[in-house]
Amino acid sequence: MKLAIMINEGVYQHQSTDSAYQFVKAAIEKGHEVPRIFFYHDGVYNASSLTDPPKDDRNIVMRWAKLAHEHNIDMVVCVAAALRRGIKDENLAEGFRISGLGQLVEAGIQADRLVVFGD
Amino acid sequence: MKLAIMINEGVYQHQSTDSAYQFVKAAIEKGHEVPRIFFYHDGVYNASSLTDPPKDDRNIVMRWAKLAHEHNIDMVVCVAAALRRGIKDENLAEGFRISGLGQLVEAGIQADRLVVFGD
Amino acid sequence: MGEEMTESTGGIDFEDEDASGVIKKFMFVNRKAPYGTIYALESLEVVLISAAFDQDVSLIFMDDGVYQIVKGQHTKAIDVKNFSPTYRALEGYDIEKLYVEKESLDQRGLTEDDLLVDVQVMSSAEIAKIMAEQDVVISF
Amino acid sequence: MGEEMTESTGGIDFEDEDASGVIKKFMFVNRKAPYGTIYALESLEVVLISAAFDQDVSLIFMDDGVYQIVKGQHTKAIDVKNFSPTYRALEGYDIEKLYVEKESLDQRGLTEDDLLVDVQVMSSAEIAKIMAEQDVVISF
Amino acid sequence: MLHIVNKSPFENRTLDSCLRVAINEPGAALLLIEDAVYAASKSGTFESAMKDALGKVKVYALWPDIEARGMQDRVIEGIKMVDYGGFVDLVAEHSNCQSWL
Amino acid sequence: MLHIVNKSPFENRTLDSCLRVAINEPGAALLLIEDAVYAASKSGTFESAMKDALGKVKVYALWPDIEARGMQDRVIEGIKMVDYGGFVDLVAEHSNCQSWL
Repeated sequence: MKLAIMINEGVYQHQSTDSAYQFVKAAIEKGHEVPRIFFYHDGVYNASSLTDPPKDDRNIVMRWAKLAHEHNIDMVVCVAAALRRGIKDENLAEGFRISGLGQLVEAGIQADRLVVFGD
Repeated sequence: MKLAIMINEGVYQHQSTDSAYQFVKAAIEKGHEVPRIFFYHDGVYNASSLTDPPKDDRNIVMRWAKLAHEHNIDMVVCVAAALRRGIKDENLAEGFRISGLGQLVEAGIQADRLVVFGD
Repeated sequence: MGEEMTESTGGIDFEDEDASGVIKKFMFVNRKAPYGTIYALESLEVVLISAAFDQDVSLIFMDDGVYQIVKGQHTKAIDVKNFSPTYRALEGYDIEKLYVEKESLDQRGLTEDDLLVDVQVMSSAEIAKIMAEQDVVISF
Repeated sequence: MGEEMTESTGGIDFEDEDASGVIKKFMFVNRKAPYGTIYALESLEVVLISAAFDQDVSLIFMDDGVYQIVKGQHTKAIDVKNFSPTYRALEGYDIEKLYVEKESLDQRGLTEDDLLVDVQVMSSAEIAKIMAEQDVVISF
Repeated sequence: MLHIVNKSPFENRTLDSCLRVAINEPGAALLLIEDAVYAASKSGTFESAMKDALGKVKVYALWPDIEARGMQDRVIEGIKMVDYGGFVDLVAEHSNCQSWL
Repeated sequence: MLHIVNKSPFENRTLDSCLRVAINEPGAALLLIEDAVYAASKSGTFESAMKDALGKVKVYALWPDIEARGMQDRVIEGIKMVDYGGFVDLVAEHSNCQSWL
């Protein structure tokens, strides 16, 4: 089954992005496909290349990049939400791309389910 | 009177930073001094130089920088919170500086009041 | 669409398909008050885009979301844009299914007359029925 | 300290003063559950720093904040650090005023035995009295 | 002390918790800002709790937030309106303050 | 449909709203994740509301979140535990889902 994901909160402040990561990992392990993750609202902060958490903590940004690379996940950051919050090409981490809200609607149309994680 | 401020949420997603701005402006108009604003938790995003909101919207980051410049406000971004969230010298807006949590405690000690804005 | 799709190559599989014929039921559940957080405003942006994709779009206002469409909002003093007029413009985008939960209005002492758009007032039970029929439900 | 201070130059006025003698009452009000949000964890960091400044520090756990000090937390499966042992270490920083609101425990069906640190259980009325005596109150 | 609340009482229980504590303190004041101003509005299920509170603490609401949300004509009697300057005055007049986040 | 809730019922009224709607729908399922897992715990003021709900909707709770919060020994009978894989299965088994944010 195709499961598209929407993430609405940033890194570390809320558990939602952690829950989303564990969900996506489990979905792939079960043989589902996760064609796209769409980052909206503060979710765009998941794509900041400057994120530098303590060594003994999980690195949320790099964890996404690795998972996306291994499983061909299209990670899309909403351009309008990103500009408002200071995410641009200059600080966009590898594995993410910036695009429009149409990519979210398209994911909703194409996937079998859209699962939302937020606050 | 000396009023220190603490801000715990980022730009645009929550009204707290707007409320804080209006409060600080009013305090200065009333003749109070605002020696320091401390940005903690997602509040560190107030300091992102890459923030680029729509033309017809308020520019929260530049608004802080201007107010701080005009009224000698020390705007401090918590280093630990900032690293976790991708705010570093590379994308630190003018008028802000990165320092430790001690600056918050010190503000609490030195100021007559500490007013917190968050979610 | 579905499991029978061939393996995709790096996130561009959506683009390869012709989505023009697919019409899904999209429901946006607005549960947050305006201005305190940005969810209501950024939700409207998604609603407008989904209309541009010719989807079957409906909006529910419940809980504090009913405050989004209350008349008489004046935001000058908080220096935030008043986006409530946009709800009136939804009709122009063929978004006409606006539902409001009666229980949410009652809890807040509001009536249909207090709202700035024409809506259909429904019970929680009626809303449950419509929600269950949707393909995509996004709550803000 | 106060209005009599001479005009400052760009945020360095605090540094000019000798704060070493000032001891203020700092109270940290912990009202949020752990893990769902980062507030509890980042609050602990402020608590530890304020102790390093030799301030008169107290902590209140109320509402979902009481869950921060519940025994038996195991966070391996959510891949987030279990920071609950840190509360046990507070004593080593001379932070010994830990208060818990009785009403919050009762609502959640918890008792003092469920908590991993020694605390003083107080009524809302007692807490109101202590709060009113503080210089700086930060709620997380 | 000055208690500051910014959450809608219909969504979040913070105001309940704040009042549970504040009503015990002589001289307590409550300031409603942001989404908490909905607690100042008439005819809803929160009205009776707010009227009870009014007998025990002074209640203020931030007028710019009331206006933004279209609640101008709905304010419960006895709640005093302040602007941002009045907010500053309340902070200065009380010996300490707490934002119930 | 699958209803997903992530907020503590002691702090936030989202779960009340979700249940108000969900109990009307035959075949509705509720999954408690993150701070909402506190709603699955015994002896608190929310227990009776949860037991009522159990008669009308299937209720699941995410075990990793239960464990993280030390609620392992407090779970109300009749609530089924799932791990992240079980979460995925619930999404796949129901024709649609909604996260009540």
